[in-house]
Amino acid sequence: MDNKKIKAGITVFPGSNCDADVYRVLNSVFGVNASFIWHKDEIKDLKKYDFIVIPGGFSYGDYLRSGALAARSPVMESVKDYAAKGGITLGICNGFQILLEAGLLDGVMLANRSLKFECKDVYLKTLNTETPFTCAVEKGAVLKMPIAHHDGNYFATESLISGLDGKKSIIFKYCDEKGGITAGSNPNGSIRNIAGISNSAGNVMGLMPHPERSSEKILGSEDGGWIFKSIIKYIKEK
Amino acid sequence: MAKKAFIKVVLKEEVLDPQGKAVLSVLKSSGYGNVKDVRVGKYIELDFNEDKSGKRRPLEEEAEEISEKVLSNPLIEEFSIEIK
Amino acid sequence: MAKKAFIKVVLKEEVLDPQGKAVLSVLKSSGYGNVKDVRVGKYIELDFNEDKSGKRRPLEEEAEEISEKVLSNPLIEEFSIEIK
Amino acid sequence: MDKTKKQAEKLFGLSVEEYEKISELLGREPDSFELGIFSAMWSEHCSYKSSKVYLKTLPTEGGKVMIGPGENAGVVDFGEGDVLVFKMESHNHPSFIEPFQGSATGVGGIMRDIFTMGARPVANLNSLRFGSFSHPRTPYYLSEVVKGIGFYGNCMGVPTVGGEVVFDECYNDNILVNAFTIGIAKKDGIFLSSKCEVGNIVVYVGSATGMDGIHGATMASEEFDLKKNKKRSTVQVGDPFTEKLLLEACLEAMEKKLIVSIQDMGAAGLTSSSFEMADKSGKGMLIDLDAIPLRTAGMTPVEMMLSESQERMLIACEKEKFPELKAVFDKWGLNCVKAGEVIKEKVIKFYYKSKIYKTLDVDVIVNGPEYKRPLKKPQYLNKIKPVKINNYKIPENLNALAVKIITHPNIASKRTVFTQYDYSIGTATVVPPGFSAAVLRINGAGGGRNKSKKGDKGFLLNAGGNSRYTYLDPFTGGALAVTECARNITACGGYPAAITDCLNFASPEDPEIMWQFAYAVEGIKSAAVKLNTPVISGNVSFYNETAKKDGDKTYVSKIYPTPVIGMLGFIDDAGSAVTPYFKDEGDEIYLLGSIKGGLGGSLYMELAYGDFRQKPADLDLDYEVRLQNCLRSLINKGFLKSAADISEGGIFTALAESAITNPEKTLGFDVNCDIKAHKLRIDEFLFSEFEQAFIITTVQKPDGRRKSETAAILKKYGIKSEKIGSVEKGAMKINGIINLKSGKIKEGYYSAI
Ligand SMILES: Nc1ncnc2c1ncn2[C@@H]1O[C@H](COP(=O)(O)OP(=O)(O)O)[C@@H](O)[C@H]1O
Ligand SMILES: [Mg+2]
Repeated sequence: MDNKKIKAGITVFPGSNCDADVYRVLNSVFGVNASFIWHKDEIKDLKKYDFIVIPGGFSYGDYLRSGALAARSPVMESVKDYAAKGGITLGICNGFQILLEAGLLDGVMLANRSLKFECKDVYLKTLNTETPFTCAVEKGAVLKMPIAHHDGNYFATESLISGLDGKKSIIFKYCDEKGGITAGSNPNGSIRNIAGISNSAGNVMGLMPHPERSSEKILGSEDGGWIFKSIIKYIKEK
Repeated sequence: MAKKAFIKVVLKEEVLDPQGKAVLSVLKSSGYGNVKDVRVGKYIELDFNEDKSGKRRPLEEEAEEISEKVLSNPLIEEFSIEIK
Repeated sequence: MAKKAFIKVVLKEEVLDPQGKAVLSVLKSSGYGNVKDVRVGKYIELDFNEDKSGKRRPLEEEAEEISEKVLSNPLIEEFSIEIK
Repeated sequence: MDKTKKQAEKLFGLSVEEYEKISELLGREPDSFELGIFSAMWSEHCSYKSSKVYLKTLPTEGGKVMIGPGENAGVVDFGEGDVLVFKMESHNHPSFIEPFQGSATGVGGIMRDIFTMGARPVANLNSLRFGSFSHPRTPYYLSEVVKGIGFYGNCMGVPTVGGEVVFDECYNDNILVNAFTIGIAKKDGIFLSSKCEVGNIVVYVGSATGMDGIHGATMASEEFDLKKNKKRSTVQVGDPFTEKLLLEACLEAMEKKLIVSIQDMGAAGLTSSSFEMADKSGKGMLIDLDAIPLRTAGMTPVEMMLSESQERMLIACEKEKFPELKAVFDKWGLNCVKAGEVIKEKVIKFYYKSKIYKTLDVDVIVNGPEYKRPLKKPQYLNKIKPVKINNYKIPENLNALAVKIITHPNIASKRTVFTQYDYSIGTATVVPPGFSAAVLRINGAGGGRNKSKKGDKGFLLNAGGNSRYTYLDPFTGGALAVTECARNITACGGYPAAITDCLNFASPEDPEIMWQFAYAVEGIKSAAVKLNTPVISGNVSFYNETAKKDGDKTYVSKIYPTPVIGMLGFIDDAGSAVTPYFKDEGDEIYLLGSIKGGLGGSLYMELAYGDFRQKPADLDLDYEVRLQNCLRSLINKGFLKSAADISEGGIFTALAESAITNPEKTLGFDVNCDIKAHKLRIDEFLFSEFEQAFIITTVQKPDGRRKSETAAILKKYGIKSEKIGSVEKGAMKINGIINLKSGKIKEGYYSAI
């Protein structure tokens, strides 16, 4: 199957700002046929898309709570429906926050421990390589990707966490260069160094770091590309 | 007739409040050592149009729904409403 | 004895409230058309140590000073205090 | 003098002469509406009345310049149908009053200047000056300003890729916030404010107008109702979310060809945007004040005209196209209202309450005064002499001093600052902040790939200036700001192309300040001419001074003259840019250029002897051009593994930074230089600043071909290169005098601020 035949939908909310980056990387780096979905558009059924990306940014200025207002916009009803039917849905950064606020993923995002916006490269340990988002990632691989967020301090109750753990839904944890999951490598105070989780069915994932900013050599890392390659692989093999 | 709802949204007690902590440390270092704890929440005013028809559901109900669905995240926050 | 101060910090009436504006637009498009205006402020709880000596200045005074100097920006905000 | 006149002077910032001039032009005394308009348009900020005569002398054409000063921003040709649009602007006073909102709206304002022109902003930079690091208010200003800049830029999705942060007690009472934005557009997609056609409708878009930023002037005008004042604030509050929508809506409307002419509402809001659009287009306007969307009911006409509410634009559009234009702004949830019409007669007619309210002549308002203010060489300069180094005993522990220098707040890493800015959004940042110039590539999103070469075409950005040097020698300081930016760009392998400037000074009414200004501009001019980097835009900020009381004494706290330059450079293949840090153990270290050893004005003189008030070394601009061309040739040949210029903190700092800023490893160096041959004392060698030289590294034992080609290049440009040492593991050693552990230094360098 040609990558061009794979259709990706990228949601655009007022204030989304990583939409263009995801669009460009999917189309020109991975040759996928990606297009935008405007938040107000009455798309009742998203099934023509092979996968959906909710990109990062500051939807509604991140006012009130990050992701809260976008999670309540009409297109999210369609996304919920799409996800319920098993559609592959990836939320990046603000997209992760939106998925949490929309109840598609468990837990909440608090402000970073530093109470500051943090932009830097982090390392991620991949805990589960059997998901649509990580099936091309080498087992236990350490990936380098940038973060850029103010509210990435993931929080959930102990019982929620052990539930996630049991279902292998904790996909990425912040780690050091060598893969050690240490306090020092946690950039925002997130509980158990969690950087990315999935729903229990495994078809919805949110992560704070930006794979689209680390899919080309010239930008210092191609590791983020593994996430997109995984999705493509998964769709092709499906 | 009442047309305003005043809503306080606060973090649940068991949830860590990094902002409150930061304020506390500023207060301590500025000589306000008597302060033991600080919690920072939100205070939201909703101003409603007048109900000319008289047929709308009570403001309490609408404010309650808005608070629950939009203004707060029930996983970490709780709210209280005052109608004036 | 009173040991808690509850402080509301709101933007002055004529100061732009971007948060309130964004919330309003979402409420409108989510079917809450009765809402005319939204203002978002802060709600802060200060918990004080007990005054064992009985010699401290009144809580009101201390809370007032903290609100003015630390919790609010007098250029754009105003506050009100409740002691309980 | 009658009451109104006095009031005009005190409250409206107009001089008595200006007031009389206005009365003469009108043939009567102005009323308060007119006074408000005049005071805004004739203000220093809008009219450049004190600086114009000097700004005119700057080179503004040539090279790749397409549009020079005069529009919202300048435009440079980027090849293959792409253009880059950039400008820098100050927001000093608002940032001092309310650092978070002030710096945020500063960033918002400069971005509007860029997208007004049809360009999508692709990068921000900023130059920040705070009071001394130990001043009790400095941490507050630093943290709030940085938060404000990040808040606005991050939300807009524009990466902040560079800038500078400087601490000096001369800014204790006047912090400086200068913001720079660059955007990209298609050559045929540039929009100007000068294209209004008779019959176009005038459209107001964006946020509603509130009481923000209306200055003391109107506060005190008779129309102002004191009772209303209670809940009022003049601070401008930024709403980056709305600006992001405004950006997308404007670019969409431009793409759909729905806009004839456009102007952002910056300083003096509706007043300057309407009068300037009319003036530049050679037309007039009807403005219907009843149509202006208001956030505060009952605002008076003069308040509407002077409001500096953010996130607003004025557009001229063809009548038939208005519905389509409105549909675009509706989609983005923004106001879009007909607020008037373009007319032939060069006047602006204001309607208010459905009646003609005022008619003002455009030329009279726009052609404000122009002054050639008196100049006087500042007295203090007579005491500024070259350093007589033999009068100073070498400090015993130069190692300890070196540590002090590298961990000084002005030298140490600004990582805690720039990690609060999103610098990686846009997937274009090839070299992020923290090194020398930022390097960005242009990819599918904004432009095309460079088809002739294998890599992505790119550009480089740098901003800076040194006010202490400008204070000690205004001409050299001005020139140095330009050459220093160019050095940073050249050291990456880039070609300097054009500059913008932000000139921050104290009161122009003080002849000594005006003298500083004149010579600093002369310095900028000389360097810009020599380096062929025309000035395509800029901004002047005067009155950066505050009256202070110290006991019974009153004095005026003035900033040092602070010209800041923002420079754009080009590079054919962004991926080939050279970074300043050392790469591998064993690489050979060379000193490229000449060293003079001038310590005047240096950080070393301050820290070692508590006295930096001496004359900085002169700058040889002809040599500078040769040196930079030589360096670029070596880089383009692929011979260099790193290149770093020598700036604050001298050669020691350049070497130390090269060793510890490699993101992958910590390195050191072993340097031995025959300083006697240079006729220098060891401290002069180590710490002299802004030497016309670079620290470069090459592979270990370059082969014969490389050696002879290098020699040929050096000969061609008449530049000397001297091997001074090699890259080592974990220690920094210089001439057996400096001996430090790299790991320790690195720790201090990254944690000092
Ligand atoms: N120091 C300077 N050097 C070069 N050009 C300048 C300088 N100061 C102002 N300009 C130019 O003068 C014009 C008016 O500037 P300004 O009033 O700041 O613009 P705006 O109204 O867009 O804020 C602009 O084209 C600007 O680039
Ligand atoms: Mg402008």
